[in-house]
Amino acid sequence: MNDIETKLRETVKRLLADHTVRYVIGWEATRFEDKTRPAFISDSADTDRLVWNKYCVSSLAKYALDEQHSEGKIGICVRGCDSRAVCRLIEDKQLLRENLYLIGLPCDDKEMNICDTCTHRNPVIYDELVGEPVLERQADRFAMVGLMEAMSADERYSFWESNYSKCIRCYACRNICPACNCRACYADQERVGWQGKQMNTAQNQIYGLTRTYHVGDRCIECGECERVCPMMIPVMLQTRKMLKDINEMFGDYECGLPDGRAPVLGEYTLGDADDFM
Amino acid sequence: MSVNIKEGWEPKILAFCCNWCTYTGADLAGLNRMKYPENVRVARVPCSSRVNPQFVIRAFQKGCDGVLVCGCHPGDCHYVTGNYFTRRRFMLMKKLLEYNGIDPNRFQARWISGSEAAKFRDTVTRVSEQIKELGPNVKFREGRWS
Amino acid sequence: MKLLKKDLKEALRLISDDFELLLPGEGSGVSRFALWDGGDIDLSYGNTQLPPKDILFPHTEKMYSFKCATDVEVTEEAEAKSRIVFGIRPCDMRAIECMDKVFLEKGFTDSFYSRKREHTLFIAMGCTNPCRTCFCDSMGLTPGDAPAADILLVESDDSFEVKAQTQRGKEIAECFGRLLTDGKVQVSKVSCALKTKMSDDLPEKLSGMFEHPIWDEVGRACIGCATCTYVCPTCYCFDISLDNHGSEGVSFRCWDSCMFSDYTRMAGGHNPRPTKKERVRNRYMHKLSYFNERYGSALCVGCGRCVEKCPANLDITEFIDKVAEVRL
Amino acid sequence: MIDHSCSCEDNPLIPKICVVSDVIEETPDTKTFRIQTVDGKKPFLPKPGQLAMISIFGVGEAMFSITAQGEDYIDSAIKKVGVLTEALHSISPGQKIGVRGPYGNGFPIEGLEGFDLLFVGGGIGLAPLRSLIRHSLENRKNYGHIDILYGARSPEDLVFKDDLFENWTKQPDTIVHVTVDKADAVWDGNVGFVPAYLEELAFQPRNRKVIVCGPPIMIKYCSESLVRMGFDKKDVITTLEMRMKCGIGKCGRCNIGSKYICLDGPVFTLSELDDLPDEK
Repeated sequence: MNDIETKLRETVKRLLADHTVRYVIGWEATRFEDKTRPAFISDSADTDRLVWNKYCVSSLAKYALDEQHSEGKIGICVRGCDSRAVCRLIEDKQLLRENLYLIGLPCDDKEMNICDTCTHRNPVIYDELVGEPVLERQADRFAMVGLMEAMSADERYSFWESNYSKCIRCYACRNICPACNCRACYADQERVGWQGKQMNTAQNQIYGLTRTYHVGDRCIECGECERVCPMMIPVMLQTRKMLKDINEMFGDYECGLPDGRAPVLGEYTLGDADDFM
Repeated sequence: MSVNIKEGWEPKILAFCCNWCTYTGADLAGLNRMKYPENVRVARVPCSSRVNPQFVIRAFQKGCDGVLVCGCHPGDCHYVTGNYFTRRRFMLMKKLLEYNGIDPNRFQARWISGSEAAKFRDTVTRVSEQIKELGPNVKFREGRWS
Repeated sequence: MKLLKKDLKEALRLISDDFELLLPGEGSGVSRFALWDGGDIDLSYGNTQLPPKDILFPHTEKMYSFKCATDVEVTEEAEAKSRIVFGIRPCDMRAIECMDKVFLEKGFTDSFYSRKREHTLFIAMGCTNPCRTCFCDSMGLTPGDAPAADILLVESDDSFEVKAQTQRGKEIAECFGRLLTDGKVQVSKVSCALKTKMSDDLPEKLSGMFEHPIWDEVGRACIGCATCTYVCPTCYCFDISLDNHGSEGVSFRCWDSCMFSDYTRMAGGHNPRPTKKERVRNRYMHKLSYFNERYGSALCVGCGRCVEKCPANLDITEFIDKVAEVRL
Repeated sequence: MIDHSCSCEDNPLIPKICVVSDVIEETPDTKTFRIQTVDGKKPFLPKPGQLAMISIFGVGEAMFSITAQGEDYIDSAIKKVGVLTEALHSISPGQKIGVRGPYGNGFPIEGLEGFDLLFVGGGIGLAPLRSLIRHSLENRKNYGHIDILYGARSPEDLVFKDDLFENWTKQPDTIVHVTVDKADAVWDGNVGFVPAYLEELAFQPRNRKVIVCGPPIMIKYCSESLVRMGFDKKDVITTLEMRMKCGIGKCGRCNIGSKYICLDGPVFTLSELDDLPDEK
């Protein structure tokens, strides 16, 4: 029981007691030591369910969408990536900042490989910080993409084809992604015909690439899509390729920061890179 | 994946032409009896930014060997900012397709204004030759039911 | 009859002459049942991450193709190769029994399933070290035997005891009869690591708990994806759709999931199960109560795949224990 | 490959190729389709209240009630509401469609014998009822007094007008009550919603069975007023609407509790509905 966990519980107890928030979204333990589950604490006696350890990896921001139209604040425990997810949802006009009370948690102990390339271990926005800010580490976010680019075209195609042929279309990557917050996803509009329901490599490819393109310029690089994929498809390798190109062509760019910058594909400058002449 | 090209094979190229500039440019080429390869199928779109990246992937899946997106020069867009978004969107799309194994020449974009009939003909001819050289596209193909 | 482990590969080679042999394998990071390429056999898996469900009930299956240009023709997809599934675990074998009840009973026989089922034989393997998420002995199964299998292999450290349990199983055992020696294998009692308080009266109790407040909390962490239903060996829901190419096309069926938000959405937008709460309730009730009411046995075989793979780590065993403690 | 161009089939999921031999225009948005097999016979022998999965190849498939049957045909009245029904409404006699069935448990005919019958229909809801009305009129002596209470939005929307105003009114001991929500210039009959008209007519619950079909909202209010009028819930029979895909109780889509509406239903009595979990 580290001290941040106790401090977190006390903070939540106080917030619930003085009705600052209606309920707080955090993590709770499960039967397995290396798994935690998102918890929704509304009773101050329940705060002992909250935990904070290196297994608190699932992203919480999107759960606030379930009750986005009810009044009263919702408390969310936010690590660096969760806070960027909240910025993402605010930027996409899905959540209002004043409906949220963000409990910041500097996060430095996770052992997921996405966390090695994390550039914002401290929450980018919060109402209250629990624990001391940690040292930010520089990381080459696009190292893996570079390795991929070094391969030949046919090698890259067969790499992606074998990955997409595994996809069982459970849509976990879409449902967990904070950038994927459309009210009616194109993949569910079977009648319109964008996306067939059958699972074969071609349909999986169009799903994979379309989702990459839909979130590419708004992806906050939290790596949840890769964590939740039951078939272990390296989804981040696609979106990070787009972010790498964006950084090269349109200047340094990171999504989900409170600077309120519009998504790259939603704006333009007259002097953009252009080789279509 | 070396592909042996049967002689007499004609590539299928889909060209999205923006209604206000490129389409009229192509019309002008026709008026001036300019000769350009007939394996290009022109799809008229209100603006080059109407072209959705899914159209491009679906085109390859449905059997195209090359896709060309043409629009007005930046600044001439009938909808003022349409082609600025096109520019960003397809600069990224080109790289993403290349990253996924599609040869860069198979997906190209060009600014062709209403008066540049010659440029339309040259572009289409060059793209057609490049793709003929590359041979039929076997990637992203929509397989038939086994 | 006993078969030494070192003769296993030879035995499999013998029976794979006139059968397609499927056994657990690692396909780019995910264990599943795949065609045997003659290589060496890895039987260390507890149960494979993807269940053998897709052998009899594939994710996407062509039902019929049609041409409707001038005249209308319909041709049904009627292929069925004879196959042997080797190394299937008791939990997955019980799941096949549940699927048989659904597809082959209650007034209609699903020809696609029944055709494959008749041409498929199962060689089950008793478990010696279950995975950490296995809880089949709490669900009324014994990790050591699989009554519905054609042959049951009981594993010991250097050999298997081969028990042919059906006539077809005997015929298969004869194929590699010369490798068999007499003798029995001492069966050690195996118990699952994960326990849950499943009881015979739980289905009854659950059916009276439809409006119980427990449901408000259970599904809140669910993200509404289909991972649990697609890795579950007993989930059989499917959708029927069309793949058109001009005047020709194919009608196919593919897996579908009651956890998707528009699974029961009707024309005009009415949806009897509009939020996660109803959908998670429907899935748990189906696994633990509805199926029991309709077919007489639970639909959860305790394989633990949903517990392992759920992105939000929902756990059906924790739910069962909560229900066990509820005082009605 | 099994070729199904002939109409023999044993696979319940494969449609039989049938021909629409006749299309009768009931209202501007409802047509009755007369369906026969390719060789001019009845695709199957449905019980009253059973359903058929009708498909247009390349467009889609949906469940429709069979409104009537003859020697060598079955009829189905279909309202134009969506993509498939629109495609159905644009086909002309002689065109081929796919049909499979019969599905559903149909009306409990044995349970109705010897009782007075009250049919309550709303809008296109008269279509499923019509199969039972025709059956009960063909075996008139098995049943006591028959009342048919039917309502639609406007006189134009009344389906099976010839039955309503000619055939059925001439039947012995049979009274037809028709109402419309909004009358037009020439309408002289009752004006009002079906549930209100039902209470106005104040039918006696003694020895009477009620069969209700129509939009879910009408069924809800009619059931409430019937219970208020003293009807026992076992005597009120109605149908449920659910999204259906396979029609044979396998695909799991139309479940309410442990029941599959396409197989164990869609016809239920109100008491059976109360046993089902409240998820309709």
